[in-house]
Amino acid sequence: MKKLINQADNVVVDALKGMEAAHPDLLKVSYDPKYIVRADAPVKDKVAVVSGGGSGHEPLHGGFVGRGMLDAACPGEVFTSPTPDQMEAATKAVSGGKGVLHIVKNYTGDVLNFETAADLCQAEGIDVEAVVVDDDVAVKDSLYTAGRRGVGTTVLMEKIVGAAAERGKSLKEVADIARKVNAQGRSMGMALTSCTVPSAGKPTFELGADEMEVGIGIHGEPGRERMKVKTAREIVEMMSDAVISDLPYKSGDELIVMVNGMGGTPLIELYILYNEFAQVAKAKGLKISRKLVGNYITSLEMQGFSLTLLKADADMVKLWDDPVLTPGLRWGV
Amino acid sequence: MKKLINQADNVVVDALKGMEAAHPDLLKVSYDPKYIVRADAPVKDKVAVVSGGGSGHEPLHGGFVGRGMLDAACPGEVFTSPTPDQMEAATKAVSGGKGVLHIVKNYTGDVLNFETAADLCQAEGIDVEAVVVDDDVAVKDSLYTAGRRGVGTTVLMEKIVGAAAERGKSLKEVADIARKVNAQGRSMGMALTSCTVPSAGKPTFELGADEMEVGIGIHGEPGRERMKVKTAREIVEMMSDAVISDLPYKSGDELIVMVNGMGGTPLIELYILYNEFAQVAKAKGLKISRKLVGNYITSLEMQGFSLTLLKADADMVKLWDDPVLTPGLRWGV
Amino acid sequence: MASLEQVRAWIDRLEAVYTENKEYLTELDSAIGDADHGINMARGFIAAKQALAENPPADIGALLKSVSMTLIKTVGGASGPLYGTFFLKAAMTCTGQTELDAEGIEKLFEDGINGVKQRGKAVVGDKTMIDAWEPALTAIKDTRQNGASIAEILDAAVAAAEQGRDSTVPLVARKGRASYLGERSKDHQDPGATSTVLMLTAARETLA
Amino acid sequence: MASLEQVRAWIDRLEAVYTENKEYLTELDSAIGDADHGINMARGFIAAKQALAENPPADIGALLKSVSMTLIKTVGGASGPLYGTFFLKAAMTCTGQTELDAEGIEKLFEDGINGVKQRGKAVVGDKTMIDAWEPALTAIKDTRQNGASIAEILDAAVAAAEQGRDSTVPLVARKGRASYLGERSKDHQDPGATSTVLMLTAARETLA
Ligand SMILES: Nc1ncnc2c1ncn2[C@@H]1O[C@H](COP(=O)(O)OP(=O)(O)O)[C@@H](O)[C@H]1O
Ligand SMILES: Nc1ncnc2c1ncn2[C@@H]1O[C@H](COP(=O)(O)OP(=O)(O)O)[C@@H](O)[C@H]1O
Ligand SMILES: [Mg+2]
Ligand SMILES: [Mg+2]
Ligand SMILES: [Mg+2]
Ligand SMILES: [Mg+2]
Repeated sequence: MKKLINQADNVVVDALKGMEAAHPDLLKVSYDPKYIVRADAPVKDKVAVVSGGGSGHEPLHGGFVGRGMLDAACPGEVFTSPTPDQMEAATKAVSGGKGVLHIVKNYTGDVLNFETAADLCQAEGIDVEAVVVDDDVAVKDSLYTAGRRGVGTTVLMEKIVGAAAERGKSLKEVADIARKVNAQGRSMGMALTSCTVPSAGKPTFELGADEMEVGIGIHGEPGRERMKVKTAREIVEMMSDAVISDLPYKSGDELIVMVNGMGGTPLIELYILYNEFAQVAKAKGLKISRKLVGNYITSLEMQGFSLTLLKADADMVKLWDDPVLTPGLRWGV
Repeated sequence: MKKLINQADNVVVDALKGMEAAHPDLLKVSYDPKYIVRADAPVKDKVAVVSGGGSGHEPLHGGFVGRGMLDAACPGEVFTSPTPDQMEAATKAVSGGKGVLHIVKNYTGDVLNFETAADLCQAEGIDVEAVVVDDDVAVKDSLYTAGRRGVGTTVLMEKIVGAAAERGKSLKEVADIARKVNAQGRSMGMALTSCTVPSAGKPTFELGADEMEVGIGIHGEPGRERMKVKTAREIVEMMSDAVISDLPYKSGDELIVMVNGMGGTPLIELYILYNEFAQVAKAKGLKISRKLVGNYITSLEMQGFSLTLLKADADMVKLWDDPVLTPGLRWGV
Repeated sequence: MASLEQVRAWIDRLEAVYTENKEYLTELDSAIGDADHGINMARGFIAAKQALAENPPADIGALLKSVSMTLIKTVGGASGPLYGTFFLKAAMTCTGQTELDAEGIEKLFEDGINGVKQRGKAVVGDKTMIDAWEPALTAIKDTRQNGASIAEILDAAVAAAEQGRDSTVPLVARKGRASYLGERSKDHQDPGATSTVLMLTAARETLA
Repeated sequence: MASLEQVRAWIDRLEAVYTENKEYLTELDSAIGDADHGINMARGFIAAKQALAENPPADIGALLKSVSMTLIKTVGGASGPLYGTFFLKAAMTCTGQTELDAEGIEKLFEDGINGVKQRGKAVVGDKTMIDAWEPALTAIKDTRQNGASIAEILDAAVAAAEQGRDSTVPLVARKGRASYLGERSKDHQDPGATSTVLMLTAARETLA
């Protein structure tokens, strides 16, 4: 394992120190328990938006803390859900009296830990609502399983919901928007190479020199199918089919689209992939209103990408366009 | 070789199409010859800033086209200088009557091709000045060689000089600022893994499982020294020493700092590296006024990073803070 | 009777067991999860042992509560809240006690295991730690009713849990991270069921 | 005398030669450069040949000018402007001509090579294509003064260029991308000097 780190067990703390040093104007970092809050927290009379999850997906979530997006993020160990004490402390630190929304990616660990945190906060009189993101079409949805994983839609949700909160909407309104984003968002990912969890010291999985894993999770969880590598066009067509047919997205729909790198994918490739998706969208009559092309929800140094589509009405697009000022996403300021 | 591409020979065109599809509000793309110009080009009565170089370093240069930064970028084949016809056409397309500045990274090919382009443009009455960036301290400087390579300072120069042009400064003033940035900027890079040029099909160099290459160029050119991998702290200390002692940067200096990923380095590692540099800077009395942490001048999928320091006076910092609206860098709008 | 010291020895033993089996459990989790189960368990029990050393609790309830709080704060993931709940519920049945007889041991596991079931909502056959816990609970209750000793009870629990752990191999996961794999989760042993067997084995070695 | 057709055959031959040697030249450039020299040369001469086929020029000057323009537009890198300059300067000495005698051949190479030298500012010993061009030029002038034929002149040029190419191996590069390597550029043959030898060899095969 070659990584630009000091000690495998210290990567989360060392990276938090780097974020604190780099962005003192945008955020503050607590180390025990670990959480990041926006520099001006708590913001009075605003719903606070809190998220969190395992580390290794940067800029998600810490890089999205700031005006117009998250009030706080709780980083777990690499690929491991954070713990309730972090979430409780972060929630208290940002609570502005108008309630707190927890954005939770649908993994058993994240759900259970956020549940405990919500209980603890509610016991202390803070109004908490949780919204679970489960947008990964690679996973079969079923009442009898843990359901779908939460992936790319989380990024779009944090932006849109953060804007709604900034506009002064109530906790119920903000939570409703979050649920709508989740209902209308779908994603799928693929990988050319594995990631290596620092403390594990070796790649999570092995792929042959001509193989790819389609339907990969953001923690290197195996996907739908392992197959021979194909061209960017074939891969995008295959993944678009899976994502588009799931909701389904229909001709005339307006979309916010994200072509997201997994951490080790060069930008030149992400643009090649975006070009292929733009052609698919055109052929299907889908209108791309807004888009992100870059690394937003990653899986350490994994090479690969994910595609996220969100059916967005005019209100959602307005919230999307609202100013945002975070290390990872910035416009309008 | 596993890459998310269609055909090795088409990566540049396919990626250009992706950029055109993704950013029609910011830029326009010409395919024959290949160049990218800002959407509102030519801007009347403004010095135009043009750069270019081999592809594979995205977002440099095309991702920096837009208001407050570059007026045009000329992408060559992967790691190969673009040709004078591209530069000539781009220069004409953005010339607003106040002269055009060419920002050239110091590689024989880039320098020669830009020279020819400047001759062609001047013959047609366009006032062109060229500034060469040669900031890589890994390479010994000498009158008798090709000199130092142009690397990270290029990004900072494009931002600062773009702002100066936007403020309406004359070609001479803009060129003087560019030369000052180059004089006060220094960089050095390192790699944990090689990149693979798509048309070559195999890694440019091989590194052992416990080796790194220090002083690497952005085209996978071998560096100063191959050595055993060290910790982030040791690597940053070693590279900081080389960069700081070169100008030299002195206690009390105000800096713009870039910790730049080579394309395959996860953001969590870049923050770990930034933390180490912040500590070095503190110990040496260097003041970090502004910083970038992310992928700005890459080398395809190479894992590694580079460190760039720029001694910046108050005027430079003001230009840095001016609004910029490009795919790769955006603030103030 | 199991003394406060013995319960403390159980936790100390678990620290050693999970440290030894860190790679093995992580390996199992690589195949159908995210390669962290061993790391999570080792981190949690290193912290739990340390917390007990720093603030030695005066009774078994307080001890198990301390373990629970530490696990919840340090493990994360799915196993953190689940094992955390186990020790929390177990602690509540032992409040103020300094030794446990066979009935006490039964209650400890019964309440603990029921807590895990309620928390995770998994049932036998879902390919989770419940596949080890549930048969262990049945074995504990059956043997206890027949008047068995703590040693006999825990022998039976370990044997049943081992069978349950082995039964996870052919299953398709329906809960936890492995469920995302669908059919591809077959032919792999569940890491959580494996760590549960280790927990019971350590109990057998220390509590009886 | 070398006819317009022979000059055209030279360029067509170069297309074949650089396509055949694409990997070899790229390999040499991997060691001390950026792994593209063969790709660059092949791309340039495929385009140059095609341009001549699409618009067959009526004289040698026009033909060499077309080659120059195509190379400048398609090769890029350092070798594009350098070989582009070679053909541009060579073209200027042949304006309007449809055949070249020995003196014409001498002028073609003399002006071409001097163009490359002025453009790149390299001297013998810098480990560049000049290490092949310069001794070739000396050989061409020496043999021509002694009244040699075109065949004899080009034989001498090839032999001298080959020696020059081989002489680059032990050198430390002082120009071009290899110069960034300092001492580490030793013990490698310069790709540009190698492509220059190929250009002269093709000239010998077609112009005499
Ligand atoms: N709903 C559940 N109920 C009971 N056990 C579960 C449940 N979900 C997951 N598990 C157990 O947790 C184990 C995984 O733990 P761990 O790897 O530490 O957490 P994570 O899956 O969050 O990375 C699984 O092997 C399984 O036995
Ligand atoms: N200043 C120079 N003068 C003459 N030849 C040069 C000079 N710089 C480089 N070269 C030649 O160019 C060759 C490299 O060409 P190429 O690989 O196509 O361009 P690049 O170095 O831009 O990738 C070198 O091997 C060398 O012979
Ligand atoms: Mg986990
Ligand atoms: Mg090149
Ligand atoms: Mg796990
Ligand atoms: Mg080259």
